[in-house]
Amino acid sequence: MILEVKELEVYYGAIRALQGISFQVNEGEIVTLIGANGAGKSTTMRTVSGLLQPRKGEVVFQGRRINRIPAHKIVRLGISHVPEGRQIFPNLTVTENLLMGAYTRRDRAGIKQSLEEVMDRFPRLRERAKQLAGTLSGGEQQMVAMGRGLMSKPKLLILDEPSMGLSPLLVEEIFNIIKTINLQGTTILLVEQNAFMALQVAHQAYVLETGRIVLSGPAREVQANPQIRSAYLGEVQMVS
Amino acid sequence: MEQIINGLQLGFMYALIALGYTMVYGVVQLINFAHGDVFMVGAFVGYFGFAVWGLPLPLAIVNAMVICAILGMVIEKIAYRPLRYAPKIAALISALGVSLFLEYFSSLKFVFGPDYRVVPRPIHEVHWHILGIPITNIQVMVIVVVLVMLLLLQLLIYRTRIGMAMRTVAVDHNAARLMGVNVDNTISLTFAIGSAFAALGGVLYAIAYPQIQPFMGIMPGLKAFTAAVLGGIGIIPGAVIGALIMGQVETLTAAFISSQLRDAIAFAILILVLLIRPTGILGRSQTEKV
Amino acid sequence: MPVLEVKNLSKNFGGLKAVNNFQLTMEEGEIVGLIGPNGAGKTTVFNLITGIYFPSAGTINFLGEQINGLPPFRICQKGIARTFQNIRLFKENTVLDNVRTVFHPRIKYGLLDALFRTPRFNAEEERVNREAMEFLAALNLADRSAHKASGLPYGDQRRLEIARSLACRPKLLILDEPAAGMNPNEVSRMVDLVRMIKEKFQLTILLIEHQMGMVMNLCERLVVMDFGQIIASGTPDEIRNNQMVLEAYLGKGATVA
Amino acid sequence: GQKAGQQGASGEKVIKIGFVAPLTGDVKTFGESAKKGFNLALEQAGNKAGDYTIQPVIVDDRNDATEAVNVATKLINENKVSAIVGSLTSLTTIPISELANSNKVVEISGTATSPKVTVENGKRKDYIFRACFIDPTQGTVGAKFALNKLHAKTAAILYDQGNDYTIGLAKNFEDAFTKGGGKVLFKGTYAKTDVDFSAVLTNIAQMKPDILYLPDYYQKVSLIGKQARDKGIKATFMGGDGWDSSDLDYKTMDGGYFTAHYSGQDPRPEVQKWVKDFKAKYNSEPDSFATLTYDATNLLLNAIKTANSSDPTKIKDALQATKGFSAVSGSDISFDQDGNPIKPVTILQVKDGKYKFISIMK
Amino acid sequence: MKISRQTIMLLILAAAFFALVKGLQFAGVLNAYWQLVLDQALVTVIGALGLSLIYGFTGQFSLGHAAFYGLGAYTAGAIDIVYGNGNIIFFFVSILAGAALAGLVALLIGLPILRLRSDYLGIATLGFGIIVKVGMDNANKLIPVLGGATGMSGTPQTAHFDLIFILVLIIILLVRNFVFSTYGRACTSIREDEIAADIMGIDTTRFKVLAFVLGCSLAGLAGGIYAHRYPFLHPASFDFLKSFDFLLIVVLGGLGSMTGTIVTAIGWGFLMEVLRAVLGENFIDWRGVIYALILIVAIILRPQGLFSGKELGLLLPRPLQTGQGKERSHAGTGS
Ligand SMILES: Nc1ncnc2c1ncn2[C@@H]1O[C@H](COP(=O)(O)OP(=O)(O)OP(=O)(O)O)[C@@H](O)[C@H]1O
Ligand SMILES: Nc1ncnc2c1ncn2[C@@H]1O[C@H](COP(=O)(O)OP(=O)(O)OP(=O)(O)O)[C@@H](O)[C@H]1O
Ligand SMILES: CC(C)C[C@H](N)C(=O)O
Ligand SMILES: [Mg+2]
Ligand SMILES: [Mg+2]
Repeated sequence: MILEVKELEVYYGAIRALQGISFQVNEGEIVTLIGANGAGKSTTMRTVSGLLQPRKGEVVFQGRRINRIPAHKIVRLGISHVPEGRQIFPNLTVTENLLMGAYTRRDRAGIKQSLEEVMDRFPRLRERAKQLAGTLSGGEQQMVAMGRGLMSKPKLLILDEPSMGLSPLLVEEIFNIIKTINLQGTTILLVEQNAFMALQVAHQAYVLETGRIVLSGPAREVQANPQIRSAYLGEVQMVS
Repeated sequence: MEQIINGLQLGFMYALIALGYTMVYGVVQLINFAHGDVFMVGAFVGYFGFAVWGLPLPLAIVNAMVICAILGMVIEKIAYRPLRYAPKIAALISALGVSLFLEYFSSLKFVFGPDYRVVPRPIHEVHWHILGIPITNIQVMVIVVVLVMLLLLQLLIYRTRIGMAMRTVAVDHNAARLMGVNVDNTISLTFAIGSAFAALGGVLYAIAYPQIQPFMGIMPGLKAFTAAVLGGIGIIPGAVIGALIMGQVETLTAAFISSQLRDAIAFAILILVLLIRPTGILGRSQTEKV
Repeated sequence: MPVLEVKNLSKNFGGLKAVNNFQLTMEEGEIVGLIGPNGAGKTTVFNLITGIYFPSAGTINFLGEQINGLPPFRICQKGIARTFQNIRLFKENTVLDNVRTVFHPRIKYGLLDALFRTPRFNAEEERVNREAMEFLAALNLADRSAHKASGLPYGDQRRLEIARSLACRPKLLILDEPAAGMNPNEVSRMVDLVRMIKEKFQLTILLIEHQMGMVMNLCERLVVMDFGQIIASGTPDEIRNNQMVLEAYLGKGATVA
Repeated sequence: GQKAGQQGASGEKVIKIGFVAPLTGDVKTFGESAKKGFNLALEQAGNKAGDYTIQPVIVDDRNDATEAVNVATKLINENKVSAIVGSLTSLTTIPISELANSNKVVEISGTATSPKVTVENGKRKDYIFRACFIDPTQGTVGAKFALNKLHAKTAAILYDQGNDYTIGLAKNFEDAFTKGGGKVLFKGTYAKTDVDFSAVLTNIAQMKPDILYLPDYYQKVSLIGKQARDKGIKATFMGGDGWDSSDLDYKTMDGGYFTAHYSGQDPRPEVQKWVKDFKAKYNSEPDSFATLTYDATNLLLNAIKTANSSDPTKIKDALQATKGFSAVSGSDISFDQDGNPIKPVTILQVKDGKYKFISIMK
Repeated sequence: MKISRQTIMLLILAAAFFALVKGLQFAGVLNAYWQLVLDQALVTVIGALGLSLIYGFTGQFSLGHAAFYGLGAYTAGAIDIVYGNGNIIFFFVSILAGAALAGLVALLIGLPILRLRSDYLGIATLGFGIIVKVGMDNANKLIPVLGGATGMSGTPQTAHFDLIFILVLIIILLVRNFVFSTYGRACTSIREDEIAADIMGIDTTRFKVLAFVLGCSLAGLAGGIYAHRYPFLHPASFDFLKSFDFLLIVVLGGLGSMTGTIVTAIGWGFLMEVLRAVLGENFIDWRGVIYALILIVAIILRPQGLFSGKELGLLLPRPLQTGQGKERSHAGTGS
């Protein structure tokens, strides 16, 4: 078990966004959290990566309690969080954004190699290497954010809605990348609106509703759950 | 010709203050109104160093820079950090408060006192004629310091890890944290460097215009800030360009039109430049992507 | 007469041709989908139509009148309203005020009426309140009218954006990824919603969306862009089977939709 | 000041006197000096004038016109003073004089030199007096001295555009200098906050005037003087009473002349005693702010004694009738019809780190 | 015309305040000095409401407000000195002229510079303020009565509490009516998101200029009253530090809150004089220090300002009949 979250309660002011959430991520797995808008998925991710402090509960990473450690130190422990809404650095070039992802690393040669790998994975970014990231299109920005997350060679990669706003082709590609990274040994915690795709790549799944986990289990089982099918997978998928 | 030199001297003086101003703005987007007053404290500490305690000049300067760096960090911690996630204007008001505090506190008797102090020249002034242009060693010193500062800042911000960190903190604290950047330290360091530069500026200023008093920072601070805006605030070379323009405009107005109008014309030019380039001379256009 | 007629539209950013020789004609009552890979130039087309950017070349006619070169607020007043890819509400204002604000061009009292609260002011304000509440009710937001816009959940914010643009009383409504970040179930509700408002307010709709579930269901006609240019257009079925579109945009997963 | 002059608790008679000065803000130094003069005068008088015990009320105007009106209103209406000593600069003294005069409270300023302090639109404010000569007197005398004693032919003038004191001096110096056959080659200005004067000084250097007239306070002229010499200006510096401070940069200003109210080297016992007493109490040389405020306070105390009343109208009449009063800044003082003291102007020279007495001029 | 319950309550509150002041005057508690402080604070309320319109409601950062205050003061003062001489009619004529001139200048300067954004606009308006100050310093060269750097004295002292109070009340009502109308909504939408407002059909330039002109006119009006309450006008009273005073008031009161602006303007007006009274002669040097500390502490404790976007019920418009129960929405912010 690489990550364990226990009885997490998180507040925004007086609003209790998480009402006691527990889940586990095993090494080498892809674990997905799905749930409607505002269910608390991003809040959970932010708490794991140290951006938010829980009022109750704890976060344990590789056997070490990390929920009192500041975010910038958690990165060094090997957690990389690709936040929701492409929080890229608009005033930095694409390359600089990617290099920021390796901020905690010191191995120049290794960084260079990682940069090449990311550029290979997203050829569009190589084309735009010198463009300021702020002027990229939405989808291009999402690629920067993903690429940046990979640059730190994390043990646990947290992806918050990586497919948001991407073209179908890219969504597919993103999920392929997720699978590849996972196969190469990175554990992944994935939050997705696109529950359909997420459940296909994930090993384990947790379903969140208004700050609580209402269902969990192997992704296949969750996918097969009729309630989940109607609530999250929608009928639209079936139309054509 | 001589007037151009006069303008250059004034311009480089403004640049000395504007550089720190613009750097802090670039990272925290705060018009740090207290910058001019840290500059004043720097001038006083420098003065005490070489004129009262008898330190050699370089040591006096370093001493002033260190003390102001600490002062800058303390100010940030007490007055700005609690407001980091409040609306921008709140920190600006706090900065105004800090500025007034430094001015009035410094003029208390047991601090610096209200007196105007004459600053003895710690070095002999030497007049040179280079290619027929009269210039003094003090002017040369100021110019060299500004150019070195400019170079150092550029290197720091674009070539170092801490510079990268500063540039990311400038846009998004959380995203920077997720990259492993210690946001608090980065901002502290930014204030320390900015304040140390203000102190350096203060000491040189006191040598060039040898008189100091607790309210001396207001006008140079305002002018330097204006220069920074003129050049494009947050952009390091912009501060120097803006300052040089301000220096020229003021000097030429005083020399050939009327010194009564010098501030008026300087600010009129600022407004005109902004109308043509709304984010200053080197400022990037702010077209927001919708 | 076509509602919208875009001819030879181009926009360059420095050396980049974000939109290149774009054409589009829309008849009244149509729903047209604009799709294409990320960075293809779709949002830029919207920004050109709504006046945020000046075209580098080309013309845009709305109801037979040339509108390119007009400032955005005039274009809106002529009857084009839009939503934004990244939500842009008047955050600190109430939900109701977000909607009431856009009534402004059609309000029939003057500054003096407002300053002195004349009967005309009172009557007109009452009308505005009533109608604004109707828009909110249509989008299921009536019970949120007194909340701060920024306090709404994401989905509500998307719908408030739509309510606000409807209150502009547009002929042409432009939606930039209205279903972004929604799960399939929510997407299908958005489809119903768009259908409903189209009927209710007699709109012509131009839509950008990456959720194929939405586009294919809703649109009668699709235009596909890549690298600033139109690479295909036609009915959803034609597009689904277009080899170029499959390669550039849909990918193999297209079978899903 | 209607109910002024109440009986004190113990039955003795009390008169309240207000003192206004800039005790905070950027000219706080001036105010502090003046306050020393005021306090020393009261102390030496044993806090008494005639039968009256003096109750001072000291307030700060921060050298700000709005604040000046506030504190004057406070002194007059809340503290109910009979008379006010102050303020220092004309900027704040003019508004105070308006209020004092219309409320029939006596005001005497030690240092406010603008004619407008006592006369507005040709009308004398009856209750207002001062202990210093006005700008026209000083400027004119300075010009005469330059022409007649220094045999100067040309002059340049540099003054603060925002300070009526320097404006007044500059204007009157220019008028008198031109009338007397001299030529003013250049008249330039700067702002209070300026520190770099190189542009104008470069222009002046090329004109080679005999005199550079610098009618500002000691700090400013020290700074300008330094830069002027750096620019190679050889002219003789001249100025006004604003120079009179031990904080003047004697080295830079060496050889310069200025018009002053008195000379510290004047052997008159009043002067020597004053300098000695001041040194004994404050351990520093008195400057002109202290001296003139001291004189102003003494003039007022003298009038209260003469009138032996706390009624401002009677005090005012007694002040106006002052005859042969021996002050530090003049031995035989009386007031003209505008409330200005009639006394000679002293010319001093800055020489070898000291002020050298040169002459007395009418 | 129906007068809303809010308006009536507001008038009652105003009458109560008025009666209180009169009572204190009568009891001799409120002497001429504290009366002056109160009057000055009320004048500041008008000017601060002006900046509140510009910055608090429309989001246009102005650091040059005192320039318009000064323009109004000089205009009104000069007109009354030259033509009026203390006649009450000329009081009104001259203060309106002051407001009008300030508004006109605001229009001329606002049209070009309101295109600038946030800090750039701030610095441009600051620069404009400095230009006006230089103009005032030299105004006597064109119009001798203005006095230039030596100040202008002798303005008729026509203004007194009753008059000022009524003017303040009228201004509060007018500003409230403006804010809670389609004009106010247009202004706040610009504050929130200028691009979105533009695209939603709001002529942003027009409203930015409108708010700026109205706000600056209020500053001019306040200046005119000031000139009739203080016998001496000096350019130094209208420099950029004075502009900061207005800014402090509007921010500490809470952006987008009239209540906050009014309360803070009055409190701030008293602060310096209360400090004077408390510190006495011996600690007066500490006044500036304590003032600065209060400022820092206040903003740290309440970064959103005293009333951030909230209004006293009395300043709200009539509740809406939305069929959704009690509706208290208004142009400021939601509940
Ligand atoms: N900064 C904040 N301040 C106050 N409330 C917040 C904040 N961020 C989130 N919330 C609230 O916390 C709850 C959980 O939000 P969260 O962003 O974690 O949801 P989510 O599941 O990630 O939804 P989405 O699909 O929209 O990203 C929501 O009710 C939201 O309104
Ligand atoms: N203001 C700008 N300056 C420079 N380049 C820009 C600007 N706006 C857009 N671009 C570029 O134009 C291209 C088209 O962008 P646009 O936002 O229109 O894409 P899009 O089709 O909407 O993509 P997405 O589906 O990801 O939103 C992109 O490459 C983008 O980088
Ligand atoms: C010397 C100063 C304190 C005052 C000066 N005489 C004035 O009237 O302004
Ligand atoms: Mg989320
Ligand atoms: Mg787009």
